[in-house]
Amino acid sequence: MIRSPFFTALKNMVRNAMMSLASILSVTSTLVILGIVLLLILNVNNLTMEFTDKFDVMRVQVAYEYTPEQVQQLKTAFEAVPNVDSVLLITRDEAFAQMKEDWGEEADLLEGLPENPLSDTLEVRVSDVSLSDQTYEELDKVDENDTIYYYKTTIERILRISNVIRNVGIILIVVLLFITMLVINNTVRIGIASRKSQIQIMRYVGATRGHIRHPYLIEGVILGILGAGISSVLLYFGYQEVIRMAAADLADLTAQPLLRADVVILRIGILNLIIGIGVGLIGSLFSVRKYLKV
Amino acid sequence: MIRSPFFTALKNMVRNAMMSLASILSVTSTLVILGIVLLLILNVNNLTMEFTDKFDVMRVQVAYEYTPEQVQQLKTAFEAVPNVDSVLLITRDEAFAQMKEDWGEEADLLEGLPENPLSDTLEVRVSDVSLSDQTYEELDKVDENDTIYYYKTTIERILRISNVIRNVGIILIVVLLFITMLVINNTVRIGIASRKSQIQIMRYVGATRGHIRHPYLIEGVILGILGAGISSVLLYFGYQEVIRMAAADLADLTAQPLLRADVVILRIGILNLIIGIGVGLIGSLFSVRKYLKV
Amino acid sequence: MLVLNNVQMRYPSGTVALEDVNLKINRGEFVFLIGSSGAGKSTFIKLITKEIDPTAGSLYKGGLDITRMHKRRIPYYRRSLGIVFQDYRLLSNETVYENVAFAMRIIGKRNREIKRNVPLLLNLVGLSDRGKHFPMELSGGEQQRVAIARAVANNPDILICDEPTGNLDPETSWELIDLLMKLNRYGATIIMATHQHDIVDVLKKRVIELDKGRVVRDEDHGGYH
Amino acid sequence: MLVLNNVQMRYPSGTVALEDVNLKINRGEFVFLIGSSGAGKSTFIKLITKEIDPTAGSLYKGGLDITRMHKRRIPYYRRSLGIVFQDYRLLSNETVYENVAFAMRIIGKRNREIKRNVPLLLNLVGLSDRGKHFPMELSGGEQQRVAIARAVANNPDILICDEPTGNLDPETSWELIDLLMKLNRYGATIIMATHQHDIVDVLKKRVIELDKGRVVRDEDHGGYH
Ligand SMILES: Nc1ncnc2c1ncn2[C@@H]1O[C@H](COP(=O)(O)OP(=O)(O)OP(=O)(O)O)[C@@H](O)[C@H]1O
Ligand SMILES: Nc1ncnc2c1ncn2[C@@H]1O[C@H](COP(=O)(O)OP(=O)(O)OP(=O)(O)O)[C@@H](O)[C@H]1O
Ligand SMILES: [Mg+2]
Ligand SMILES: [Mg+2]
Repeated sequence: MIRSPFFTALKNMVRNAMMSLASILSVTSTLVILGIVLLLILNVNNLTMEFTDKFDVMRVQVAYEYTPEQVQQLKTAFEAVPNVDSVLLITRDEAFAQMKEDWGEEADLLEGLPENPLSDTLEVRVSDVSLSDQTYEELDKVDENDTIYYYKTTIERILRISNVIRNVGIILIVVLLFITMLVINNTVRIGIASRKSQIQIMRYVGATRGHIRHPYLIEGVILGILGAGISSVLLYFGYQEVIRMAAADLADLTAQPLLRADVVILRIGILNLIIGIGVGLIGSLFSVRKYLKV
Repeated sequence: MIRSPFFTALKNMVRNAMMSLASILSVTSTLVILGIVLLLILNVNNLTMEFTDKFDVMRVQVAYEYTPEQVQQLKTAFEAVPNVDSVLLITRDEAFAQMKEDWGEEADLLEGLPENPLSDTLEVRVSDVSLSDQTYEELDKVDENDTIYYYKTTIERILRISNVIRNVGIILIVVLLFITMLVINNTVRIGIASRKSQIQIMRYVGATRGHIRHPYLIEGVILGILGAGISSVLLYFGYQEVIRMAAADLADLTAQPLLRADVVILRIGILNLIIGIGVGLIGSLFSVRKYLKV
Repeated sequence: MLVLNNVQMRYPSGTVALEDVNLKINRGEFVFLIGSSGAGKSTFIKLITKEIDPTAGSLYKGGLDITRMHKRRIPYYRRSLGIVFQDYRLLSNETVYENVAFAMRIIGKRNREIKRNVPLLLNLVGLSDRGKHFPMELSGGEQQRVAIARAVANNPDILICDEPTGNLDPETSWELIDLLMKLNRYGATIIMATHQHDIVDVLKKRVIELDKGRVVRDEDHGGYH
Repeated sequence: MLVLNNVQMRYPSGTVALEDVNLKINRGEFVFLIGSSGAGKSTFIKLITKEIDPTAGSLYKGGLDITRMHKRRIPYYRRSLGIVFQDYRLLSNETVYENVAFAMRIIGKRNREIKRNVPLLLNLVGLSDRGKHFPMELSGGEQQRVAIARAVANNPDILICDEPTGNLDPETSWELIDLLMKLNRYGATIIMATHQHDIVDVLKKRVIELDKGRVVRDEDHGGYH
């Protein structure tokens, strides 16, 4: 019975403690970097979403001459349009009362007006801000006599910026994944190169590829898991610290603007684990292969 | 005459081409990551600055009863306040004309007003938005009868967010510098570990520390320079691509929101060079040291 | 058992280490391989162990064409050999005990058997108290003896020794020769490259002498010269 | 020249490789160091080359206390020695030529001198056509001879050889001995650990025999036993 390759892997790692440490450090470092960039991008994305959500209302100024019945019909028609979440009616009288209140001391000037100059207004709340354009067109089709105001350019800009950030982010993450693979691969490869003569000796004594390879594969996986674990823990505490700092600085903002540490890090941790194991496995597989030719 | 250590370094690198490549790749990878984060932070910082600059105007609503002469005095007094860039007077008549224009068809309603209900307004442009608070207090001291409006909370929020980003950025860069050092250090160390027996043999034959160390130091520096060079080139083209993408997506924004590639990458390139050389040097120094004990 | 037909070995560096070698070694023979330094003895041995392949000619072991052997078969082929390399080739990360045990594990020996046999083998080469040491902690001759213990661990068909006594004192050398003779009597084929002329002279076994890569002498009961 | 007082060497593993060694070796002597495998010969040599330091006792070369030598002085001390290591210790990344030239560069020899002398040295050990090969491309005996060429390259005060003939055929061995005798006649002190009893017997030089780390014989014109 051949000694368990798991045992051999552990023994190798302990004996080459320096090397194992170096590998784990490299894996950890690159995964931490990947994690940081992921956190940045996820948060920017999240902030963009929250920001655009503030612009989910379209203000429809109803034609001045419409009767309250017509306005009610319009409201019902709007509520049937896709992507419309709710419609709120603000009558001309409510608006005028509000105006008076706003003008404060000078409100008595308004008393001089022959009649209420304002129109009824319908506040249409949409479900998905990014579809505002289509919704606008549909609302416009319902009735051609009223004017629809919404933050067209603002929404468009924010969505465009968010798109750029998302695209740059995706490219960045692909690049980082590639770099992570490279670094881990290099480390494993260099590590194995230093054991080249050992591998060759085993071959000369009659060891099969499996005998030699399995401990290295297991070692690669263990290194990957350790790297992923350590990086996730570091990211968790580091990110919590950032949240703490942010909370202090942004105390008066209504919502906590950053994603919650536990949720986000759990996902990144799982990703790290997959990457760590995958790369460790592939790295050792390819590296050992080179020395198995004798 | 001992053979030039520069020659020996080059020869070693060529002979251990695989290893040299691995080192250069690692240095390049980590410097690319560092560069990406630097670019992210510099751009976010820049955007914040541009954004807050849009809020550099305070609107001072002058007391209703002031005569034009008093308003002119007030304007001159404001112009003397520190951090004030310029002061623009918008008279009540100009404002009322504007109001009529804005109201369009319903403007004739305004004709019913007994008199112009608006006050004169002074638009004060400040030099440094982040000092708005102090400037507000000073303007307030000049005259107590008028109301000063400015984007207090907006500015404060943006500045706070910008502060958070800057702080997180600085922490991130310190962490990344540290990781870069670790990765490069590991690579050099592992590389040298594989030449351990060679170093020991040289020692046994009577080579001094210098004989052994110099080629490695030079090798470290060359690796650092190559890594820095390659990473800078990659960052340059990558960033230009990002700018191109951003330009396409954000075509209608007035200003190009991203920093110019050449300027920014030159700085990052110099930083990379310094880091690369420094780390290469320190890395080899420490690594060789360990094997010089025999 | 072993048949070499017109074997030639030219290294990539251009050195022709073996040329036109035709040999037949029968099961159970005891063969000395002699010749001056650089004559091609180690090259001959590397061919048999399939560390290298001949640039011309063919090589058979028990009817099996070794040069055309499938990659996957190589480990199993090597397990039928016991090899003492000129440069020992011990696993420097493993203890003496592990070095010997490893060879036995490879062929699937039971743990119990290994635990019983390794001490016996170490005792045989006079290293019973060295099991826990690493190769670097041994003298040259001691390392050589570990290599010998490993080579005989699996009762190989053919025992191939490249100067197994190069770093041994005369007394230990003779003990090793006794061991080889005993294995030979039990049926193992022995091929031993050596410079030790007194051993060759005393044993009067088959002697194959190489000179610049060619077989210049093949005597059944020869001396060193 | 060399004085050892009550030298003891206990390795970290606990093995006592030398015990209570008192010796004096004079300038110009030719000394054989013999003893069975593991007797302590290489340990003795490692002490002289300051590869290891004794756990007790003291060691002088020409009045200089080697055990208390400042680190920075070690390279210069080693340059006064020519050493043939039992395991050769060639630079595997360098050609044969570079291996020999390296030793000369270290002591600051001119390039012209190196270019003239290295071929002479390689010729001396019969490797004139091997300059461009790497150690891995040489036979065991050839590597050993490169180590010898390197050791004598700088005309050392003391030439220390750890089994320099272990992988050499008798003829080449005797050529090496001739070379050592010649160097000895020109004034070099020679210390040679060996198992080659015929050489010891023929030369009738000073013989120091070790057994389990103790000097058991020190004869001025001794034989192997
Ligand atoms: N680095 C080491 N660590 C521990 N023990 C060692 C070390 N080197 C040698 N020894 C032990 O010290 C003793 C003497 O070893 P040494 O190498 O001096 O023997 P030797 O006389 O040169 O033998 P040989 O003829 O086999 O080369 C041996 O028992 C050996 O196992
Ligand atoms: N890997 C190699 N590449 C190129 N040439 C080699 C290689 N190995 C050996 N040689 C050359 O082939 C020839 C035969 O070498 P081999 O090792 O077979 O000699 P040997 O008879 O074992 O000598 P020794 O007694 O010194 O060990 C020598 O000239 C040697 O230089
Ligand atoms: Mg040989
Ligand atoms: Mg020895």
